[in-house]
Amino acid sequence: MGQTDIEPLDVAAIREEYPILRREFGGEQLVYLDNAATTQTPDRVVDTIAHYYRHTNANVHRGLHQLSQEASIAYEEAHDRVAEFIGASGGREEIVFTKNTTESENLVAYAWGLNELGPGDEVVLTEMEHHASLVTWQQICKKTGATCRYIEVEEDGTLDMDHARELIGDDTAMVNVVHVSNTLGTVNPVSELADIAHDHGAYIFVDGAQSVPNRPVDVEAIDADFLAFSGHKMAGPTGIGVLYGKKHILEEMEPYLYGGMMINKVTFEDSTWHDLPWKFEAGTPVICQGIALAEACDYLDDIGMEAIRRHENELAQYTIEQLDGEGDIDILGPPAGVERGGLVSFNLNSVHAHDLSSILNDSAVAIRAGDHCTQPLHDKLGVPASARASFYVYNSREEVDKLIEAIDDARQLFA
Amino acid sequence: MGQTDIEPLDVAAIREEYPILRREFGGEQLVYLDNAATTQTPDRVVDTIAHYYRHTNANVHRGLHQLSQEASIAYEEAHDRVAEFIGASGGREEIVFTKNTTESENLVAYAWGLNELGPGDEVVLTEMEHHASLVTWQQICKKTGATCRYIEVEEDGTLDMDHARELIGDDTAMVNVVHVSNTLGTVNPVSELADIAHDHGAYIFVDGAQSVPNRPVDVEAIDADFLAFSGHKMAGPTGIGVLYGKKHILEEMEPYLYGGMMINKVTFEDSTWHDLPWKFEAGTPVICQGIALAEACDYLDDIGMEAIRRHENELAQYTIEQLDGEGDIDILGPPAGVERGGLVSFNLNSVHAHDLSSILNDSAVAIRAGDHCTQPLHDKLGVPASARASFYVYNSREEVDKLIEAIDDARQLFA
Amino acid sequence: MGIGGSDMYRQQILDHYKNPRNTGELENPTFTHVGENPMCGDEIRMDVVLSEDEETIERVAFRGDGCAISQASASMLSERLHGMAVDELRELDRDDIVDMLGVDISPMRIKCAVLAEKVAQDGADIYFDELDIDRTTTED
Amino acid sequence: MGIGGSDMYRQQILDHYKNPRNTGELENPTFTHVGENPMCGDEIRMDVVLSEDEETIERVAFRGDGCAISQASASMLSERLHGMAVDELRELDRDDIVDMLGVDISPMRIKCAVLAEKVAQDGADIYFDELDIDRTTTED
Ligand SMILES: Cc1ncc(COP(=O)(O)O)c(C=O)c1O
Ligand SMILES: Cc1ncc(COP(=O)(O)O)c(C=O)c1O
Repeated sequence: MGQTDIEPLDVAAIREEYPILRREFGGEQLVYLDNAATTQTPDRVVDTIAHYYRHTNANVHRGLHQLSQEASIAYEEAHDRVAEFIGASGGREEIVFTKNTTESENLVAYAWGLNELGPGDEVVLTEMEHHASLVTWQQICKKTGATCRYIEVEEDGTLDMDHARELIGDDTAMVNVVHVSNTLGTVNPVSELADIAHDHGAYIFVDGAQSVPNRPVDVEAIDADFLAFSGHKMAGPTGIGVLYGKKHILEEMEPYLYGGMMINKVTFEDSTWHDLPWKFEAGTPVICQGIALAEACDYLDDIGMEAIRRHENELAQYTIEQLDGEGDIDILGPPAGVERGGLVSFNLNSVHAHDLSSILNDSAVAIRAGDHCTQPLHDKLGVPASARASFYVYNSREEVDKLIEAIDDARQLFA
Repeated sequence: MGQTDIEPLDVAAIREEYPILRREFGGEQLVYLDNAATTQTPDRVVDTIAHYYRHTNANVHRGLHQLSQEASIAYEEAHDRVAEFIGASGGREEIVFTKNTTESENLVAYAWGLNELGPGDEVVLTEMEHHASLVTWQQICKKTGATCRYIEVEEDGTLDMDHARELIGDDTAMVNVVHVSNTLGTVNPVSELADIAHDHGAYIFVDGAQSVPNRPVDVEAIDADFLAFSGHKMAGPTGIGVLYGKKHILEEMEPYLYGGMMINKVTFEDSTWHDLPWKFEAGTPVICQGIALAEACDYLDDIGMEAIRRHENELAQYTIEQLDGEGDIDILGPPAGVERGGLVSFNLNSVHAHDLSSILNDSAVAIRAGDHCTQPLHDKLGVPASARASFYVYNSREEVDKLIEAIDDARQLFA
Repeated sequence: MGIGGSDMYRQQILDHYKNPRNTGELENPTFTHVGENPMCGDEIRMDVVLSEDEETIERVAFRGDGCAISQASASMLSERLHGMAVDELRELDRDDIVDMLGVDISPMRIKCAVLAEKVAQDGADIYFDELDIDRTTTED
Repeated sequence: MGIGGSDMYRQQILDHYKNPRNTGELENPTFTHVGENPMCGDEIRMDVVLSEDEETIERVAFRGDGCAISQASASMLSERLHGMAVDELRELDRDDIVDMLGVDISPMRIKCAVLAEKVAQDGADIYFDELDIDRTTTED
């Protein structure tokens, strides 16, 4: 089946499952374009959550009663489902549920970084890393005496791959790279970076927070050692993140959080650890959230990840075209025509991003304004903040048109 | 108003809000007595969750659009509500949302323990600590060279307070004590232990996982420096825990997880931290779970925490009386008549706890069997496992009677 | 619908944003202080000259960069501070600033609105009480 | 309703639990191995004597402590192993054990059921392949 057989999304049908999109503010219907921050949750995922609490809620792993068995099996199988979603052939043993992408980054930074890094070791990041990885590795490097280095971002929003090859060397222990930039929209060549990292015996950690939700991601095709993403950015609930790790690496890693469920044998003097992935899930886990995330994976696969990728890129390209008109808008990241994630960050010359977002809110157009958790990148670009419109499966061109109109209102107001 | 004015719980009315309690297995109606593992979730909390996703779901803290404002305010106020629930006059600044009690313990162990403990320092625990605190402090002590010491548990399930006074000395940096034991049901004298700890300049961490759900807890009356508990054990959702900390202590503590939201200013070289409590909540937080937990607090306060305490103790006492009859059952913890949390752990001489739980499941009676995450305590008591029946607001004496009948069936089967 | 949006940008605010009053620096200010709103990137620097008895504000100037709310608030405050008793400045609170702006400020923008006030107050506190504040930052 | 409960405790299992066969120790066993199920506290120790050509199991004895499923499974397995080819032992799997027990085993109890089998197999593996297994533990 060729690529051309992929149907565009039936946005009208998809929207049916999202009552929140029918909300009105001041008589205007909500135009929700803040999906890179968090996506909305379709009825079938909300129903899964409510059904869980109303019918099978129980603690997992150890209970011998029926409810606990049901909850345990559903929770364990959720790991398998997520493994399948990202092409992890090792199944549940390679999937750790955390509370968000940020915790997934910290898990590796604490469990691996704090134990393995030392003076002389280098962690290579990119200038477009999100604070989730940038601050984490920066601080773990400070604790261990290792050094952080940053691959430069070019004018056109892409990574300087020559610089990458220069930075990644035999002292490199870890390369952490964002798959799709949440500020620039850039799709980074993670598989090429994985090869470079592996050539030098380094691990590669792919921040998939903005890629797993909106394109097919296959960890084994990329050859990622670690991949992190969040449920709340992919039609799932808040309070769950995922850490994928290659089995042999996770096996060798020390645990991270200590407590119940993650142990094997405990005495007053010492403890031994449970098998993967439970070794990394201490305490009562994010049971309902895990089960709901598996449902979100089903939901997204039913729509089709390749179709979602196209939809997102098309909306982004359309937005860039429409924004370009007046010549008073700077667009961050790759120019029109270059594939990107479903988001566009920009600045309207005369209007501060925060003012713009406040004014757009009057027309019920919800965008984000700020540094999008990439302060150092904004500093480099010489802007304190930017406005960002970001899309998901339920967004349409008509909504982009409303965005453009609302921007025009702001332009008038500040003229 | 005297204590005697407190009405017993209207269990029949309460049960209306729990459709899961109407489930039947093999024609028998579920008797859910595994509440110390996790409690069931009333409709109003489930409705709060569903309403959140269907009406106000958005990322918090930074969004200037209406939805984000609604979600932000609700999420921030949830901290205030939880502060009020446990008598923390500092409000939201003293309340950190984590994913469970276990993470709350680890937060302090990592952010305070790893930085402050060293050889010669001592962490004093009790022999009845849950793995959440026992394994955590044990492992942090191993990393830092500090030493763990354990206050002994007496025959009658109480702490040996002379031993406590002996162990807690000027080398003690932290005392971690479980408020209500999840295995023995013992209610520990945490306020007395706090005084002893403070006399020696040590902090006291109270594990409130089994106390906050079922009795009035006032952190300031106890004078606890830290208190931890879990949403899923108090009619709230999975995926949320709470760490209470005295403001001045939290202020001095280093951060724990790094990433977005918890920062103030970030450069490629270094970062500074946000105010309390956000400094300890990295990444997109447990938004919906926090809002639902606040609803659970409202729910419990509507019933009345003092009434819940009585209800729980009465069911536990009634269970002990009923179990005592045949003389072939060993009950763990305080003897009949001594106030305890709403749980009873026991062993039927002729039947292994796992077999008992499996057989009880036939009568749709759900109890827990195992070590209840207190392996070292079980080792000390000389039993590999125990059976545990634990109660919540919706349990009745009739359900205890069904438990007793089902135990009798097991007794016959194994006779 | 909630507060925010163009309600927040009534004529007066836009006017002060587009034509800020009292911008620039003062020679020999009695005190000078700088503040920022790191999340937004708003920055304000305020120079204040007091009367000889140090009880009254004689002149104020500010420089800044940031959103319309933060900059208009600084401009309007600079006008109000003129001739104000120092004690009065030190007692200003969030409500006074909202009153001064004459519009409802959405909760998320309050820190933009109060930045200038905090800078002026912290400047006075440092000067009179020798407080150890390096740079003012407004957070929630 | 799900599997588990008294379905799992049919006559045969209870009989083997109450009257376990082949308990105790063997003199000069060809190999001995110990295993446990730490979460449950089940423990099994198995002694095995092989034929001279080391191809057939001649005698088996076990000692153990734990739930009815784990102990009955050990007792029943000890009977079956009698005269079994070593190769056959090494190929036994979870399904064989469930067949042997003749009841459905709930997923949470599988590790109890297979403990004895794992102990016998690991004992053989250590003996023949000089594997470095100290103590067998069954986890999911
Ligand atoms: C006394 C006690 N402490 C800590 C915990 C751990 O709670 P959680 O599993 O929610 O982290 C529990 C519950 O299992 C408990 O009973
Ligand atoms: C690229 C990227 N990485 C990491 C994160 C952090 O995700 P979370 O806030 O769910 O931990 C985000 C989202 O904010 C992101 O866009």
